[in-house]
Amino acid sequence: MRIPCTFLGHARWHAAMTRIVSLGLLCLLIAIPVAATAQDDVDNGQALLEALDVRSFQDKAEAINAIIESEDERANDWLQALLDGDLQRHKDDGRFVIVTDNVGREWPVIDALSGDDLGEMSRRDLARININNALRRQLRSALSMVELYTGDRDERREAAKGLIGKVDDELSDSLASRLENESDEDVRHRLNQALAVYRLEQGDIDAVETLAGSLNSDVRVALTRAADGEGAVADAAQAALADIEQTLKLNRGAETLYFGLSMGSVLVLAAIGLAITFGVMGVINMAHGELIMLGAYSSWMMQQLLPGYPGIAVLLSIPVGFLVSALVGVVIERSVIQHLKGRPLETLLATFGVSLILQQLVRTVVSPLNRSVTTPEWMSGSVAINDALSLTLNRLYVMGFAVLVFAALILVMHRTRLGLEVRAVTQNRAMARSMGIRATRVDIMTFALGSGVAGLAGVALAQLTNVGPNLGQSYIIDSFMVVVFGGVGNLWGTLVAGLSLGIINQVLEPWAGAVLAKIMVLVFIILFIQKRPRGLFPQKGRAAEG
Amino acid sequence: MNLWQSMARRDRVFDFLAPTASSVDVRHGPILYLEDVTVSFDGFRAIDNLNLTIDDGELRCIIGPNGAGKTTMMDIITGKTRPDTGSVWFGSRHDLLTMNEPEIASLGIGRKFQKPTVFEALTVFENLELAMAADKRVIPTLTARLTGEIRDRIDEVLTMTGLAEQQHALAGILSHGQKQWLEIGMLLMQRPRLLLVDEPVAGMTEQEMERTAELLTGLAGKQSVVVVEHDMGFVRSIARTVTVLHQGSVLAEGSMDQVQSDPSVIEVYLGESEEAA
Amino acid sequence: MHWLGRPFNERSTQLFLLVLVLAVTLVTVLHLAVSPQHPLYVSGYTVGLLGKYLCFALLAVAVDLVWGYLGILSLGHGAFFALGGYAMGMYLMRQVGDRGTYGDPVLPDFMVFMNWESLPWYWHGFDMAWFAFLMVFLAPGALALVFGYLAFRSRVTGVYLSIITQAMTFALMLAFFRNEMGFGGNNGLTDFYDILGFDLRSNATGLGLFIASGIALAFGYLLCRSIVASKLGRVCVASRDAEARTRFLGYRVERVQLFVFVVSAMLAGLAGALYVPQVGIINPSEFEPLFSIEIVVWVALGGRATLYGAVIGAILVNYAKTIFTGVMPDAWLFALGGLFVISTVLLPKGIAGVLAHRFRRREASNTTKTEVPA
Amino acid sequence: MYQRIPSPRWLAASLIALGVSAPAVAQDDDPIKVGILHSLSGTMAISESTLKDTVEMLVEQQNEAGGLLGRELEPVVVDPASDWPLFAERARELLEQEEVDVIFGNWTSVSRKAVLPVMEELNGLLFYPVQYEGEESSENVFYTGAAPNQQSIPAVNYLHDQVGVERWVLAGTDYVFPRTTNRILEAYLKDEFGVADDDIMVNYTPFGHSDWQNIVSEIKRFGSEGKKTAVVSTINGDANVPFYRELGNQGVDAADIPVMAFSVGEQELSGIDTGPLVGHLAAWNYFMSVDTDANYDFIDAWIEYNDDETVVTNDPMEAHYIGFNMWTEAVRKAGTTDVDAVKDAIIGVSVPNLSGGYATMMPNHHITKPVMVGEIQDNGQFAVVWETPSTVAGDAWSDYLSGSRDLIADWRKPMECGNYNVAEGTCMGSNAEEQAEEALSGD
Repeated sequence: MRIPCTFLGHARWHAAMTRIVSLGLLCLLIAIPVAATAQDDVDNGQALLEALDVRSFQDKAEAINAIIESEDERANDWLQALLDGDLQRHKDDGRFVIVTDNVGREWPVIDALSGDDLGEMSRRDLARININNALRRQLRSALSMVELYTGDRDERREAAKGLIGKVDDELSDSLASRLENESDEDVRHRLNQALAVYRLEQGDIDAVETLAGSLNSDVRVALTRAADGEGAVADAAQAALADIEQTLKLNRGAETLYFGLSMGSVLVLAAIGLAITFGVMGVINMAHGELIMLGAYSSWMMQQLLPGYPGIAVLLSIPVGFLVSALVGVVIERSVIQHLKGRPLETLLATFGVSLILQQLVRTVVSPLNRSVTTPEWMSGSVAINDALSLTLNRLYVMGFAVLVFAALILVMHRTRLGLEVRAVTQNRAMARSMGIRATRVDIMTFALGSGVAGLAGVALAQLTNVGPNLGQSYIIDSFMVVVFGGVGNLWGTLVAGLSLGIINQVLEPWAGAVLAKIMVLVFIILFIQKRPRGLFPQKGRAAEG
Repeated sequence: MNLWQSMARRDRVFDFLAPTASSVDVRHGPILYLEDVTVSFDGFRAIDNLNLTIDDGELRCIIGPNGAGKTTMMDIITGKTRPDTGSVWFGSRHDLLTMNEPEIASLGIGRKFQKPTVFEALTVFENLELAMAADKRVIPTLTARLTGEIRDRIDEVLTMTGLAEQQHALAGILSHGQKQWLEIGMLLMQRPRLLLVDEPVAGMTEQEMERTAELLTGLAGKQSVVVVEHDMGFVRSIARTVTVLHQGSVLAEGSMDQVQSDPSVIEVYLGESEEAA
Repeated sequence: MHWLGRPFNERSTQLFLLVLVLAVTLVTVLHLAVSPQHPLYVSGYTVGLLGKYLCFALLAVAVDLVWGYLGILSLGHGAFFALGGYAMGMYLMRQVGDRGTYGDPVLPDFMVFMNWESLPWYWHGFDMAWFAFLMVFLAPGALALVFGYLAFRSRVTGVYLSIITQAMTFALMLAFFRNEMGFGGNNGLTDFYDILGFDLRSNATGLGLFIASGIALAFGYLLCRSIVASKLGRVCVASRDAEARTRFLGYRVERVQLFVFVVSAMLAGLAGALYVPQVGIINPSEFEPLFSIEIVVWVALGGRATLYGAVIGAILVNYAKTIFTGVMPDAWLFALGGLFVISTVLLPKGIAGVLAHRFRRREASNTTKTEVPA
Repeated sequence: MYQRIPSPRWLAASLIALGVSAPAVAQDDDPIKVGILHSLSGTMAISESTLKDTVEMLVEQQNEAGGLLGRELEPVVVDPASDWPLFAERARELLEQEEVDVIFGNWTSVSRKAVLPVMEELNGLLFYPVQYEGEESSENVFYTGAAPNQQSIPAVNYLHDQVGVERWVLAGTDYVFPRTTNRILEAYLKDEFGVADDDIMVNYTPFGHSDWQNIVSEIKRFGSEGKKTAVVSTINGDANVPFYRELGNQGVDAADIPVMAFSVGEQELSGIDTGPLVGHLAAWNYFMSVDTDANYDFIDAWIEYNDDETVVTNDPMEAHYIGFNMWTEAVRKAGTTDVDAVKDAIIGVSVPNLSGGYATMMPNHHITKPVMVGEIQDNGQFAVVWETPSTVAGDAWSDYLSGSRDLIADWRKPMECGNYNVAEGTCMGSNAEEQAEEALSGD
């Protein structure tokens, strides 16, 4: 097959990449016998790779094209290795190797030409063949042009999408022919757009027809260029642009809403546990943030225990995170809080002390540095609603998670014995006692529940932000704001408060800036509390008497 | 104990018990009107269009089973609770519904709580000092000094409440009965036109009760007194007019005997009251 | 003003003043009269350190006034402290004049290289000492007045008040971090030269500031005592323990609270103003909620509603901090955290609780008890 | 860390705090005291504690090599606990109580600013190892980290010349370093490349900012106008993880919109899953991946010292390595640890850096450094893709800021001025005063 080498793809190849890796490894296995038998390939290959080992990136680009054109079976692996920075050269004997694992000081390598396993080499003896972003892009596009012909539906679609705005005379023909025997509608559509952009540049007015309504940024760029000109084409382009802008506005609104909701759901997750401990027991748990942190750390711990299975680790860390935080919660309740019954301000101070201790504990036991938590494949990236609006997956998951947790809590509170007892104790402790409810037990259970939920929040946050000793600090104040704003002891209040604060914040941010937006929200809450000291949904009963 | 006997004489009035020259207009008789007052908490009608008038200098007893709305009524008069409908007038000049607690208090309405609430972290003496009628704005309070006359006044109340020995003790360590007396004493220091007294003899010994009865009856005439009490014996010993509250509204009104002979009262109330007595 | 004199006949106050005066004079003597080689010599470094402690002690007294006697747990007093500090910092900044790096006669260095072409309006007047020193009280006072008016009027109390005071200081921290605010952003104000014409880098000035802090602490203590010992002080305690009852006695509780809150804020501001020239920098980290909560713990450990307890607590904790961060840094947060727990769970009356007993017997008439239902 | 501190310091510390001190009269056989002023607790401990270990390691190595001037080196460690006023206090303690001969320390600009007056008052010697915003040159401070012209300017040149960037997003945390850097860059981009105003987007976020959705999508929009766009990031520490995560998830690929970071090094990367970040850029004067024997030796020593295969090295560590060697070199040259003598001797001293070149101390107390651009790899390392042909001398006063265009610093006699205005031919501000005072007090 012929791959046009002047062509520089401009697209996101993530989906494609992973497949290439596997594909590459596959070819590797096939390649070995081939290479072993055909001696001349080795020299030829050596020459090809020699060309790569130069300083200037332009020359490297040439060398890469040479490799592609050579149609050598090993081309795929070489390029892949080059892309990953694993293609290296031995400083002394100058032979090319592919590093299979570049961690530590001694690296296992295989021969780039023969594919023989060469054991380990010291990183001191190896010089890697550098590439930069330009080359990386060239490599990816080159590798992925294959996809347009051989790849499956999604890959072809990605590839086709990448072609928009990149088509030149040479390519247009091969694409036209490709279009003939392309079955999939969507791929055809994109190929058409790609060609239309090309034709538009040639001043073909019908092209505008094809492009109208597309939200693809490259299409928009092409239209804007066309619109600058004079005559019918320009007018048509301007018209097309106008209604594209309209749709974009709508999309932007939807996007902001999504951002607000996702931020809101994070706030809700962080605050909901507090709503329970604070609302039900009237306990100001300043260590709540650190319970969140522990949840996040248990998420990291699970990944350490299950290297290579981030997905499973994340799922497992949900129960684990809950348990860890719940246990710590119980310890706090037994050791500190039970001694401070009915003295909320004291619990505030004591638990703050606990939070300091927990932080420092993590610093000394684990490390003061942030820990890296890998996002599993199925949680990274985003789902494209259209070319202009795409929702980030990890946040979608967090939203869903928040909804689940909330629903679960509502159930626990209204459908279970515990919930009943909890509500009884909230309304009137003495009365509940006299009715044979063991208030202390309820306290422990409640606090464990609240803490556990904090742990869940931590598990979710581990997918969004730092896992470090300061994680808790950055959420404690926000959590309190949400609870107080929503009305203490009222789960629905917390939900509404969290989501609305999230949205307010995201709406303000674009024009006020992140800092001012946050300040405004704080001031707003302070003033709101003056107006309604008991929050959005005030609650009667013991807990309300702060 | 001759001061004690002298106190027992109804005609004799301590100068400090003399009503303050307040702006209360009682030319048209009653010092307190409640008209069609209604309050409900979450649908439950604690007070159900209640009508009540207290004449100047009257001593009124209010009785009624639990939940009849006695305490709620006091909350309304003292501005702690706002009614949903109705009007509450102090004399014919002051609409109490437009005022907050301190304003109402400074008009001369004193209240003694059901559960004795004194300032436990302060001494008996200090409790009375705070209660005393005076300029209660911030700066005057800051610069206020303990003049001889104030001391005398406090001493008098101390003697008559029998707390002279404990005057430097913290109120927190007083017995229940003593707290009741201290609170009554604080009430006296306020020189109110109208005293609202909620279950004054709860947890008192027989003898303490008598003293209380003496005191309250002694006040009447010069000041209006409203007593809410469960103890029928006590009520009988002081009562002139009795009002029976039931489910937030007046069930019957009149002398003890009239009330007791009232069938509706007997039905809803007396059975229970016998036990109470 | 007889009420100001009242504390002088309290034993606790006399004792406190005596100790304070002795300590300050001792340090002064050891610093001036003893030769640097002598083991008893007190170095400029130590004088600065002690001066800092005295400022913190004053701050603690201010917090104790509102928490101990009024029952208002403010988690935002660091904000008043910092505002007073900034007022002083702005004065010191203007004193630099054209000696700044860029030699601009008016603009402070950070404004020059942040491209401010002219002095923002709120910086005017701070070149005059009297104005700046007035602001030291007015700025925190005004904030306390507005915040307190809103909060107390709508009867926001207890935990809610604590949390919104925390929100207040947090918001202010974010605000002062912003460089557009014109307070030097994260770097804050630093690199001062002289105060009232005295070179800040000379030991003599250091000693002067130390003594000034001592006097300020004495003044603050006396002021608080005289409020506490007055009838108003009793009203405070009354409203702390039975707010409704106090209202029924005819006291405007919210106004009492507001008055005391503002006084306390001004004292905190004074503390901040003396703190800044001694440590040589003021920046938004003083607004951090952690700092405000730390102050409360000084008071809790020392013993609430006994002003001298606050002083003891402040000095002890900060002394401990100096040692720990010097010797075993990792242990510091453990120790501090432990202090929080212990002082609340095991020592509800604080260190002074024990001492307090004796004084209370003697002065049952004009001092009050330490038990505070929070 | 506990066992490393000899217990007598307990006593010492408490005595100090008690105000009692026994200053040692320096004899020639006494050890030379090396003060270390890095936060070991609090938020900055993350970055600074490793620098403290670095200096301790260097001191250890020096002692094994026979010390200095035949005397032992003794590290004196204090903890300013990430608390800026405490930095000043600790610096004073080091100089007045401990009487150290030199101090290696500080990370944040604010802490340096807090320490500066103390250094000048007590005539101390401070080596500051972190890249910073410039606009400063103190007689008593030696800046071994990069000045703006040793990091941001070359990095922007790379983006413009090699990557062909035409639109610029300047995103930073809201504090002095990003503010100044971005102001310099804005001026530079306009003057040098004639970039239009609406081709530059500036954005500031608070410390530890964690919700980047809006900003990243703005960046995407800004970058979708058809011109090649890059982000120049001065985002600080903790805020980076959520930022890069959001970039990855919103599909901003290094190939489309590369991010050039000035505050993200190997240590920061160790807390990030670098998988999605491959190809994003950082500009430093040193990378752990630099392929020289000197570097490998340093790394190995560091690994031995921590007894941990996974530890990383970074740019500020190299800065301390250079600074420490320059100081020892200068002490040998001067034959004494006397501050004034060392200050004079150190100017012009050259020592090898870790990337195979030499670093020289300039008269403005800044040093010469190579500037490298590295691309993030999936193993948490950077691969150097570009390097300045020769080393660049640090410039204390930026030529692109109106206030400092005419200022230069030269601490050699006779000028001896940190901010000499070439236009007016005078030494501005404080230093002039001080010299006058010194002249009067006659020392």
